[in-house]
Amino acid sequence: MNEQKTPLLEMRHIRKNFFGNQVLHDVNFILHEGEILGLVGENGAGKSTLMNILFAMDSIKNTGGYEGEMLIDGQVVNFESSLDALNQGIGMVHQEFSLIPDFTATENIVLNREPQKRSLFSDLFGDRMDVLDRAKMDEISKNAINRLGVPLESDMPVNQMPVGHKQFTEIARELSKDSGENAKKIRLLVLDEPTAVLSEKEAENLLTAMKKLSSEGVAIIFISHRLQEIIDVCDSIMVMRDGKIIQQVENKNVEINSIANWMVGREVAVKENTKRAFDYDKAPVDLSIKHLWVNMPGEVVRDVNIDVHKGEILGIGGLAGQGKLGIPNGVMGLYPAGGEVTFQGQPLKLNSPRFLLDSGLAFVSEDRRGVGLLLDESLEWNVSFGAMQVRDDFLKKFGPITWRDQEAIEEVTAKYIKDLEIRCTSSKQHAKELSGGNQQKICLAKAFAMNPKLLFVSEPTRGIDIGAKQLVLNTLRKYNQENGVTIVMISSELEELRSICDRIAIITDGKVHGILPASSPSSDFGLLMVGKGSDK
Amino acid sequence: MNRRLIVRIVTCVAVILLAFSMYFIGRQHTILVDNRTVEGVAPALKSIEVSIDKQDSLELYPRDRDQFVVTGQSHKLHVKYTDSNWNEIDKVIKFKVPAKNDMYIISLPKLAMNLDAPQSEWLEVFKSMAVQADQSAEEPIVTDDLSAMM
Amino acid sequence: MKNLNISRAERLKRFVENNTVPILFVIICAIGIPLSGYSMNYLINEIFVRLSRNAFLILSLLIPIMAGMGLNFGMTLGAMAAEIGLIIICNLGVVGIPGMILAAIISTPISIFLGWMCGNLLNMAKGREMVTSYIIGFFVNGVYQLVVLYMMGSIIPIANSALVLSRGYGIRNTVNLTGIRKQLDGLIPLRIAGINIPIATLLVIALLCVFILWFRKTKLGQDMRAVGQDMEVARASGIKVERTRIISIIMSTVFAGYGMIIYLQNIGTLNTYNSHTQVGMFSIAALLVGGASVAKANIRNVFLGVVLFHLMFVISPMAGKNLIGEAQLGEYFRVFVSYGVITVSLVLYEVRKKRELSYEGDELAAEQKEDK
Amino acid sequence: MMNKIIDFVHKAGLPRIIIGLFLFALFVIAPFVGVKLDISLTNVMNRFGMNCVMVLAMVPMIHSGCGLNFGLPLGIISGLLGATLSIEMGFSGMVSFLMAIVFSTPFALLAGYGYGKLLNKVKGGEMMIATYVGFSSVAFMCMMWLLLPYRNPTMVWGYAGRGLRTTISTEGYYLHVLNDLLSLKFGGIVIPTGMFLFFALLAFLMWAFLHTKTGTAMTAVGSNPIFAKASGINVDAIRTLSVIMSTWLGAVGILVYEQSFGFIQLYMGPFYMALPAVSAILIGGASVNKASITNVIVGTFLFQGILTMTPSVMNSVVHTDISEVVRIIVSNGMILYALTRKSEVAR
Repeated sequence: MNEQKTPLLEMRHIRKNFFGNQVLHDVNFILHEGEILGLVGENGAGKSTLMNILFAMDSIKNTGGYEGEMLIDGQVVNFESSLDALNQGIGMVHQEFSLIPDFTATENIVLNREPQKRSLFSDLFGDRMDVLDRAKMDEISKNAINRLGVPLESDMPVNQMPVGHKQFTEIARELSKDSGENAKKIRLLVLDEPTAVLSEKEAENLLTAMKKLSSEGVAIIFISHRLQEIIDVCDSIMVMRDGKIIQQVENKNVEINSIANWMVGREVAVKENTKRAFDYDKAPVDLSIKHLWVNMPGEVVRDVNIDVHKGEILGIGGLAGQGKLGIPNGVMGLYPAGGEVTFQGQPLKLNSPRFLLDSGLAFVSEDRRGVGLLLDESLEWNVSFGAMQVRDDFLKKFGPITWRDQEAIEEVTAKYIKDLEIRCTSSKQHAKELSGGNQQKICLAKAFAMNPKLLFVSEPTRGIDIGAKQLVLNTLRKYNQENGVTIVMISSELEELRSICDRIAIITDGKVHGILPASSPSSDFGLLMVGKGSDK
Repeated sequence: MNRRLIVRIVTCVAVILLAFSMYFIGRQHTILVDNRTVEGVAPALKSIEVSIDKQDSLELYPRDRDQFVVTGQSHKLHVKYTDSNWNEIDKVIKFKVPAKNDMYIISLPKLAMNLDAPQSEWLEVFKSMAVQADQSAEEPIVTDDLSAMM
Repeated sequence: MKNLNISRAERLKRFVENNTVPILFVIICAIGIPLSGYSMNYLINEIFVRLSRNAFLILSLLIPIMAGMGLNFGMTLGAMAAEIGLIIICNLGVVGIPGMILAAIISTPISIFLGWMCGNLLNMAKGREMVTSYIIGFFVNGVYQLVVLYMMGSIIPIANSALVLSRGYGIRNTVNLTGIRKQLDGLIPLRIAGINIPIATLLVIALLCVFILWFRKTKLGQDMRAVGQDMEVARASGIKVERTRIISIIMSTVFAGYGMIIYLQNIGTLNTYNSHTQVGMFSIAALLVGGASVAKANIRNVFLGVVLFHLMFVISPMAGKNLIGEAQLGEYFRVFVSYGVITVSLVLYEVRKKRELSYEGDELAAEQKEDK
Repeated sequence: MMNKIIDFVHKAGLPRIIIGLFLFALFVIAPFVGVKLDISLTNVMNRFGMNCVMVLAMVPMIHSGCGLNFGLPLGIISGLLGATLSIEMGFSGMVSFLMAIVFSTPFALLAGYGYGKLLNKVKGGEMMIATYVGFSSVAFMCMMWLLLPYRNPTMVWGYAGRGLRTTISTEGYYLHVLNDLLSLKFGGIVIPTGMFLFFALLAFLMWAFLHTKTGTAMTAVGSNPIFAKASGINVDAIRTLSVIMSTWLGAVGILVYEQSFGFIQLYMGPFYMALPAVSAILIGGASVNKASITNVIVGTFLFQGILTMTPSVMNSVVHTDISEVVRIIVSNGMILYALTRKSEVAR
């Protein structure tokens, strides 16, 4: 890199906390013109927060802004809104497409920046009565597409395009933003996992396009989990973990293994005394999953084979979007699924939540508010509902009619409030009034009340504070030890899995990529997560 | 921006002017033509043919009264009669009616006295009393939304 | 992408699937016309009358559909504004084309205000715009009655005593619009083979069609389409979503008002308290009969809809009478069909929406099965 | 103190308090403008009794998350079929009323089942479709009333000998069978005890149902359908059940209404019957997805109270009957308020 030049972008001592939760610690980095910077890190490492700061997103402003300085061309900048960032020639392509389905590529590329011609009514009713200048629109979009150097038909509606072309449309839109009157030329492009949805050929096209742009002087921040691509295309690589920059190196002789290591390696080793030796030979297979596929949007499961032994805690990890969440949701019948699943020797009927619950399976969903709770009902209802419907608990007969047994409900709720240290004013309180951690405990209580033989727990610590996290994990561990209940825990946080699980399966691309004992070094898991390493 | 403001003001004014002009152009008046003797002033004409604007002419005999329905304020009254001196008179007289009143009455005998007299001599506002006659025929108010459909 | 080489039978099936409602109506009319015993001449005449009477009203529905707000049941608001305009010109004694123009000018600010209010309320009820706009229609009808039945003649002076109820205030149940009756229809008279063609009215309708076509090419039109397809994407790109939606409702309301004036000049009498209530329902039914859906409608749907729906409307009483000697039955039948067609269209729309949502998933599942 | 008031206002909801105060003011003014309170009270109670079962019919569907039952006319039609069949058979008195319920039940179950299945197909758009299902069924039955082979001369058009009349008197059949049952008189005030008892019975059954296992499931489906699905509940079946219950209650509701009103209104009669019931329960404090028996009682009382008191008081004060307009504005305003509330849109 040309070190003499003023860097295009420099971030100095950037810190950010969300409600006391420090997500960025003193981040410093420099980006030069035309440089491609690969940004890698696990989910929650702080990549998106950093990018949100760069773009002055509302989510940053509304939570108290950030500390530190951001310099562009050596000048300290303070963006008020993402529009300011745009005017400085910074563009971003998000992971989710932001396209209007029935519009053509051109219409999407110039969306809300259409060149216009004045019309008869413009003066009377304002600028919005201007007529679109189709010829200019085409010109802009063709220019942007040419710069990208990809075969993209500008007049094809987006909803008829293959996924890759949608991605190109998005990028072309960012590129075209320098055609505005007061916008500077696009100099920095942030691509957030652009290749995740692309086929190999399309991804190759994209990488070529990126190199082309870089040669024209456009700097690119390339966020990806595909480390090979990072090594192929980037000038330098930056690895983030836990809100810190772990490594920033030039891309010379860097190996995938070391990147993976940087990504997941923790300074603090797992306390060995919490480990237990699980005897797999004595424990029979409890749940056997074969060729499972699940159609859960964003978490598609393709072909999962896994055996869960009785009494163990099995961890399922992996990066977001790889399908780990699809497994419990599919097995428990919340999303269409297929394959063979047997539980204690009995084949399970998929897609029928009732049957699965009757068989003694229970599920604590990752979507607490959407799936896990009746937000507008009392804690009593939330705790007792599942058991009442599935196991006919908390009911009393009154002639031919079965009533709710209010006393039994109150009793069991009180018990769990005490056991799990749920903080609430009374058991009549509505679930929506509780904090995230306490809501999570209610979800656990609901599952426990059903006396399950096997419990799926999905992302049990997502969005709750550290104290509550530890309590939830301890509770699970205790429940497993005391009642001998098999637990399958799905989590994005590897360390969390390592701290309580016996084995951990890593899911990549909708398949089990490997199963390792929890005591294996974290770098091994890291490799599995990014798609490297052996299939056992 | 300035140009825009001007265009908007001009349009607003134009619309308001249009509304007013529509009011004056479309204002409907009933003009009664009357051939009754005005006691002590003017005797009724034996026979008179009148028309207003381009409408079909009416022939009025003494004690006759008829009406023209016109829109707008400036009109031409065309009278054709034979006066007491056996002169054939055929004349077009222009007159104006203010927009605010519905009905006006033209007294032809008074007009015949002096064809060149100002219109105030023979034209006056007519206050109607007969309009409320159809009270008994009033139907009940139906606010029920369904009757329209049946 | 894949549908490049589909068979002819497949294509026919798809055509029928996409045009179920119009095809059904063609069949109803084909059966009904001989049964009714009406002459072709009479029917064609009637179609022209209905076309000139209703097309403008129905066209006013297109803009909110473009903006993704569904069928604007709130178009009755515009109709009420127009009726107030007409009552005022009757009171002022203004007649003819000037009277219609004046009524339109008076109705415009009222329509804009009501449309603005309606748009704001609909923004508060995203996802249930239709039922909300439907209730807004009822609500404003109450306010309209308060104004017309109790305030006119007492608080608002009404000089023309022929308009006022004998009790001294409130407008009569029916207002005679002799002053503007068929004024527009008869402006440029044309008669071909015994069929009256209201050229002037059709010209006005054509003007609105041209406007709508042109409007789709404006920035605002493009924004509306974007908002209609995906509110969030539109918002992310900086389009003022709420404002755009409000404007679409205001435009619809104003046009509905003008449409109502055209409608009433053809009818010739104003049923003060219920002319507007059915206008929304019949316009929507006609549009849907023309093959439009809640999410998609174009000018072709409007004209096809008017022709088919009103043909059914004209023939069904006579057909009912000739079939089982009961004209009343035919009248009930057409009411049933009007409501039925709206119901069916709404159901189809919801079902299709759901099917589209699950479509991608189904495809994926199938793919995975193939893999194994 | 102030906090308590604010708390109360918050709990009861501003519209309810305004309407309550308005009704209270009407009652206070009434004696001063020469309106007899005893007659007014009798009227209010009577209309309360007439309408509350139909308002109760809203509860199951709201509970299961199907929204406001704008399709109530479907239930009403089942009731009308029962009523006309009972009269056709010539039953009289209480038997006639009970037989009407018996006859209407299969229709209500069948119609409710189909209606429920349909609503399951259109989740999210229930209310608009419910409205039009109601309208279409009314229009369809208009044809049926003409065509069905009824013979009883009190019901069919005299001149044609066939086709039911638009209004049929219930006199001689089941007029006032509930009103007069055990009715009490205090001075000028007449309490229609039988009607109240009948409502109380139905309300108790509803309350009891909501406390059973299935009833609990129904509430959960309305509160969070995904939660219910994850808890192993057949969401569609529960929703269908709730629609059937609503439809049946609608059928019984119209029969209670007719026995007090004195006439069966056929043809377009049931057309707009859903709106008063919907707004009554909303006035009572229900929302698009939450309702209780208390909401039914409070709402029906407030709504019918205003409907009864406004014309009499207004007539005496300003010699103008604006009650119809007040009804339209209040009832639709209330529905609008419920539809546009932020908290409910968020779901």
